[in-house]
Amino acid sequence: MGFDRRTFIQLSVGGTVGILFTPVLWKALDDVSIWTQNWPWIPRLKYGALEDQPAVSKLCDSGCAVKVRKVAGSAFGTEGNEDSPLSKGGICPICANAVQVMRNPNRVKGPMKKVGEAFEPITWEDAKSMVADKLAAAKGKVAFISGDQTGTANEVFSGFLAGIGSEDYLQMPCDMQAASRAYNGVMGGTGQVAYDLENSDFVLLAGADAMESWGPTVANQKAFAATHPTGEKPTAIYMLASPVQTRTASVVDAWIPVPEEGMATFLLGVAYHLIRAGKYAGAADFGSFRSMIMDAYAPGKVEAAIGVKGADTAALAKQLLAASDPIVVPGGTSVATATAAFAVNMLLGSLRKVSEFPKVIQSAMSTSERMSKDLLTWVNKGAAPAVAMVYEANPAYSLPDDFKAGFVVSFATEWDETAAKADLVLPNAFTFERFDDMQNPYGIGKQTYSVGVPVCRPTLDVMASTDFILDVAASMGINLGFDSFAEVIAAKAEAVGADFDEASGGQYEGSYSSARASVLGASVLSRAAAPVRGNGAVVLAPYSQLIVGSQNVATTPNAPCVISTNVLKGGTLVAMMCSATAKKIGVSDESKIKLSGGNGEAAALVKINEGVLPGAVAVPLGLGHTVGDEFSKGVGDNVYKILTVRSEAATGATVWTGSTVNVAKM
Amino acid sequence: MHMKEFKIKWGMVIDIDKCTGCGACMVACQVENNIAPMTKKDPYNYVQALTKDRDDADNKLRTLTWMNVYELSNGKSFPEHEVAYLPRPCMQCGNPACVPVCPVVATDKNEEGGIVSQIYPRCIGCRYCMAACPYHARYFNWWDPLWPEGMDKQLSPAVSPRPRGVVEKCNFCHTRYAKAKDQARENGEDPMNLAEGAYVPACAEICPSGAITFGDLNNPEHKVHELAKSPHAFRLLEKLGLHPQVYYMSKREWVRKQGDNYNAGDKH
Amino acid sequence: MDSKLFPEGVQRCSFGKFLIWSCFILAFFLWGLYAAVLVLYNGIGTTGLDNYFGFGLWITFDLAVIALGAGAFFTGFLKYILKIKQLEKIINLTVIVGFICYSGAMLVLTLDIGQPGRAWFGYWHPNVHSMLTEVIFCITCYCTVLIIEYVPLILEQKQLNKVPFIHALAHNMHVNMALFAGLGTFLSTFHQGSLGGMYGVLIGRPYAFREGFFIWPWTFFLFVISAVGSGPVFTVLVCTFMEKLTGKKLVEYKVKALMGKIAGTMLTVYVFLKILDTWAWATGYLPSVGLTFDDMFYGVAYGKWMMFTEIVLCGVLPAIMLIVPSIRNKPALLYTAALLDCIGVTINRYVFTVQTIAFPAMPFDKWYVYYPNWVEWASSVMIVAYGFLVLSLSYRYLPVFPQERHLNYK
Amino acid sequence: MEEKKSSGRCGGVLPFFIGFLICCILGWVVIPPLFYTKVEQPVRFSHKVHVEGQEMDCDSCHYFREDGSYAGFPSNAQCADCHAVDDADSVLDAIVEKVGSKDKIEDILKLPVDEMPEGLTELVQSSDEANVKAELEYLVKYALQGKEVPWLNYQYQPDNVYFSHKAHQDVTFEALAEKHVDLDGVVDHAVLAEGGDHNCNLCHMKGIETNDTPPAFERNILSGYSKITMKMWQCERCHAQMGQNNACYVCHK
Repeated sequence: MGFDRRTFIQLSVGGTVGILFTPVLWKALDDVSIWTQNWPWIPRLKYGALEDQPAVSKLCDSGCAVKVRKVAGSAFGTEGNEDSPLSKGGICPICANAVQVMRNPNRVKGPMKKVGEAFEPITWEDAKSMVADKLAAAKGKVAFISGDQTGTANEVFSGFLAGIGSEDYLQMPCDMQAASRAYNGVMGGTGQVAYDLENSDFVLLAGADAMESWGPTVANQKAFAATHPTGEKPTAIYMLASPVQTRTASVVDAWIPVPEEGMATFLLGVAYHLIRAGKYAGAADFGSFRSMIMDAYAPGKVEAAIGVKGADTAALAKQLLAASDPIVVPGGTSVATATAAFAVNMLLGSLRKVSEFPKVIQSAMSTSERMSKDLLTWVNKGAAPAVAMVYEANPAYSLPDDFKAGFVVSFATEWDETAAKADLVLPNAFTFERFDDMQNPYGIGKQTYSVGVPVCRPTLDVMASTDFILDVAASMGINLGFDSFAEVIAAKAEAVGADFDEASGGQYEGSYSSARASVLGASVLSRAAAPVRGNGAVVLAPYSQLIVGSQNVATTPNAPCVISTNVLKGGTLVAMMCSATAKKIGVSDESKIKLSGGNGEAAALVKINEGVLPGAVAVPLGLGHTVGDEFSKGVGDNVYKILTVRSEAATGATVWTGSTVNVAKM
Repeated sequence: MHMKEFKIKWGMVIDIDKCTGCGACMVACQVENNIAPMTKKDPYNYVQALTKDRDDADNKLRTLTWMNVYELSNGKSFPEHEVAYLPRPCMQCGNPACVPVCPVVATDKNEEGGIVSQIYPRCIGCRYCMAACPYHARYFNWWDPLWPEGMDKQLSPAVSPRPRGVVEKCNFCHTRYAKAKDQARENGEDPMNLAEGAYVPACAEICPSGAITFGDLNNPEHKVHELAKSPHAFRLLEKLGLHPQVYYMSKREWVRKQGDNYNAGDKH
Repeated sequence: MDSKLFPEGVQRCSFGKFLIWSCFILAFFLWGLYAAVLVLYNGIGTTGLDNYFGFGLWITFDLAVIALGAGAFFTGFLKYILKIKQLEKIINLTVIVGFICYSGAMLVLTLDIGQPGRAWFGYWHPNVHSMLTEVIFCITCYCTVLIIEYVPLILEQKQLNKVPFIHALAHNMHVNMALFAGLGTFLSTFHQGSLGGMYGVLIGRPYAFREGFFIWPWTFFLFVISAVGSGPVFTVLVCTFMEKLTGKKLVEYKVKALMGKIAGTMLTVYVFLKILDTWAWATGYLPSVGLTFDDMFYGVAYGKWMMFTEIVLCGVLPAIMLIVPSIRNKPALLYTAALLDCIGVTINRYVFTVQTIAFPAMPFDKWYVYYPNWVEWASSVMIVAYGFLVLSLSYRYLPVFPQERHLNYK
Repeated sequence: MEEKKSSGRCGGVLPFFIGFLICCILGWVVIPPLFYTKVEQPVRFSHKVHVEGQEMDCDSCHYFREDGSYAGFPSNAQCADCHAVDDADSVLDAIVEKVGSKDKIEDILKLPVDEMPEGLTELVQSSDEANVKAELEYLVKYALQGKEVPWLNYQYQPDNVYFSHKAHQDVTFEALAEKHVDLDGVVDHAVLAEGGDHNCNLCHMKGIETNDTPPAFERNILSGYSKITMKMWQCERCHAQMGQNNACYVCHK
């Protein structure tokens, strides 16, 4: 018989059965499933020895003491540093993501100069000579803007600035500045006010969002944790006075709704009860202070001015008096508020300070000198330097008003608004790739010094800005006494008395001393303390969350899915207000609104939150970047731009408390 | 449903009165467990380019947040309003709803320590376990993990990266447990009797306000042993009988009341 | 041109006409196919599902078609086991419908699981405690059974049947069909139940959790009965739809009425038990976990109206209409009742799939509403289109309806 | 009809068996090898030279770290104990000079040894040709350029497996023997019969420790696994018999 249809069928049936009797099918099936476990496009892990290297992470404003976790010598994460008083094992959400920021493709890959609208790479050598020439030509019309509050880097820069004959060393606006100007300026003290939260049994946070965005947040949280041991009786009472129920408010023992612009008034209202209770402060102007308080800050007047009941301030004062070691912590950039808070602390006999560490570059500015100059006042006076250098700061983004300069040099590590605007971008080495230090982060209770050494080899063509400036200084014949920042750090560590070695950095812990202020600042307070409000529909209550970012650092790669929908929803920022406010301006949950004030406007979604002072709208700072990676660029709107800057009476400090906005439905 | 008993029961006690909701734990968790940042574009997949973008973090129902912080409100109006934050890892239930439903034994509760395992190479992605878990502790890989260029240069060696199409969840940073046991062996100690702190998950380790206490619930030498018995301690949805190994505590009654349903009128 | 292939002594529309019809269906099919490719290549991220709604349209669709496909096993059971002669006039159709529903459901499932390459793990690493394992077993096995039941019908195609071998094969298969029918009944009953069990065992999901008998929660039995209470009439609807489409009488009305009667009886039993179950759940179980009946519903999407539509409008009402002969025997009313019946069971599957997981068990959590996106719709439509194609081809070339000849051309 | 049937019977069987046979041969003999491709180790590392020649101990390269983890493959740093490269840059410059471009550094290996720059050849320690070649390869491709060697692991396990050498270091042949563990299909009988004080051979390739030219790594074309990658059932069998837990998280991550 020939090869007919049936033979064929038989053949194939036999074949099928045959193949089933071999491993082929089953093996293939198994291998396919294993293939799905190790798809080629899924990254493989690299293995090797694990190690933790102590380092300082200066991403967040106060800086975190961290340990960089490495495998086979390459970093993959961070963890807290138990040995550091700043960390005690904890880290803030920004620094928890530090390594991912370091590997972010948004890093500036190398020195760049602006040509027309675009940037072109140049060599470091050319950059140095270019900067040197520009500075020589500028003839001292040079400004330096620094966002670094604690680093010895400031000594290098300010010393250099002095060398080329300029005094325009400007610090980005910060609470530290307000405190410094209040204590060192208004009250005639010397040093840096310290808040010993660890040992206080009563803490009044006057607008200071201590566990989220004020001061050394991690240290603050640790202090809070220590005084509130899990499962035991708290050993301290924490209170927060603020217009918004912030993260801090969720854990403190009591929240007192007080408008930001009324904080000074509120504190003086408390002072009233203290003085009535016979409290005295050994200051030259105590008499005038006393009489000012007595006639201008009686409970009735305070309530009329800021709506806080006399009974509440009285009760609060009572607790302060009862406490053995109470402390009042001011927040915000208002010098008046800081002064008022310090005055109250003096009445309570609990005003403390830490003294500055000795300088290692003699021509450099001291911390208090750095803090004395007000950036925005300088800007609004129409300053236009020939050259402006920006370090660890993003003024183009976070200043309500723009600054002008003939030639802008940005030391940005990542592309940001300022870098994009700059004529020359000289990428600073990342905080793990350079020597850096933190001296007395503002808010800390005792002298603290931490040094970080480079723990990661730079993968990009970057350079520590400090070394760059030292080189430029050398080329311009300005002698700062050091050739490299490593030497500066070593000298600093020695001057401080820290146990320092080139491999693992080092640290130093000192103590505080009780502060001596010559005056309580009555003359200033009498003019500056009264609340000033704009005439818009609602008062802005801007708040910060580290997870969103800081003045200088944009939202980090792993942060977006952590950001709450009460802050940001579907790419639009959320404006929180209590139902009363919503009713008043005729909006409701989810309604889309536009807030206009200051130099701009911001789109927002309404979210009813009964934890916001009536008449106020709580909005998050740190969103709405126009330059950056996909995690921050074009996400929400920039609230800094709708703030109204004003100059505080008597103190001359630029503040934006009491900023108001008009609300339009969209 | 009988409950497996274990000599060691790893558990957490989370003090809600100390959690500020800062989110450090959520970030640390993502870094430790190789959870990729959410990126819209997939440069390697052209078919993707033809259609809609992948999700970014705006879509909170598509995120991979093993540790997730919920915001609680007492529902009162100004000024009586109060707020609290509740971090929610996997509850590692004693009587898990997710384990018995898995058709392929990709998830199980069978190891000493009582941590509910999730084996990615076994998971077929049917998502039945997600439907079963009332805590929403389980997450699905809707897209392939994709790190921005260079960010995956070094991942955490502790956890295997997951492909799309499988379910994942918090496992108390289990590899840290394995490592702690190896360390104990190296030191000549008993790996089955680890000292407090020898094994701590990333979230508990990093928490700046010390809200998370971690340890062996069965071990009297570990803090959690006592804390779990505190009058202020409670567990989420206890009435459903899942017996979580994660405890919460709060001195505020309104917070405790939100740990379970009381609408049928019965008292707490 | 293809008239040689037609069943004995019947007429069919022209090939051209048929071609146009097929292309029309094919268009939908291809649209769905595109969606399916996206799902397989890009992942399930392309759908509207999310971490709160891991189950959605697809699973609802599966459960619904499987329930409606139940006509196959139940009719088979009645005809072959209980020897109800009448039913042979429609049995072929029930088999085809069943086959379409089950094969369709399996196609959707391969899309629905995140790792299709590992689908076979269900057999290799089974978890015997999981209702889903049972479902995987039974559905795949039963689908094979349906193929075995479908094959002889194909072999009876006029031309094929001329081959003696095939003829003999078909004949022998017919002879042993009772065996497969029995097997099918067993398998089918189980997985219909297991599908219900899947939800009943969810201790974490108060909306679905049920006490039960031995290892089977009540939903297990409710799903079985609701399936047999709706499957048969679905076949009737399909049959009627084909009659309208082709303008021929395919099955005599008495058979349809009989199917209606059968379904009606089962439906009555079901509705009775369903009401009991709901009552016990609302007054017994829910309070025991601190919840109230009202907590289970929310807004329009998850409103009470759905439950009442399901149980009263699409449960009690059709049940009555089907068991009362005078109503049942009026075609219009029979079809209405059938329709309501099928809608009812579909709603039931929907709420058990979606509302179950939508209910926020944690008091501080909230309800979310789930919307399927076009990808899910398209892929589901693909299955429907696939069904239409199979049915069209079967009708055109296979002797599906034994009565067609004498009902139309005496 | 009748006739057809009969022919059907007798004719039907033969083609069936032919088909059956063909596929069996295909399935058992022809196809299986196609699942694997042979890949050579990046460097021809000779255990023989190091162990017998230089009398090095196993734990000079393979040892436990302080945290209890195991250092399986040596890093350049360890190799440098003997194969030290003090001034890599100058050597590299010399090479570049020879080959003309930075990107063609490895071309130097194509040249005969005596044409290579002094700085390079003086680093070489072995004498016989094959070893010199291997050593040069290591120096040029890895040591000098500061790259780690991507050794291929015959016992490769995927990232989802957590294997603790520490937990297995006490699994001695004696222990297995007294527990009468049946490792059929898991461990080669010869290995068990032989015994020894090192238990490495239980899982690792027998005789590799004295091997001169490392065998090729057989990679599965689909899964990428090594041909001798231990499968889960093998781990489980031993665990079960040794009274060890087989819970998922004992080995997975």
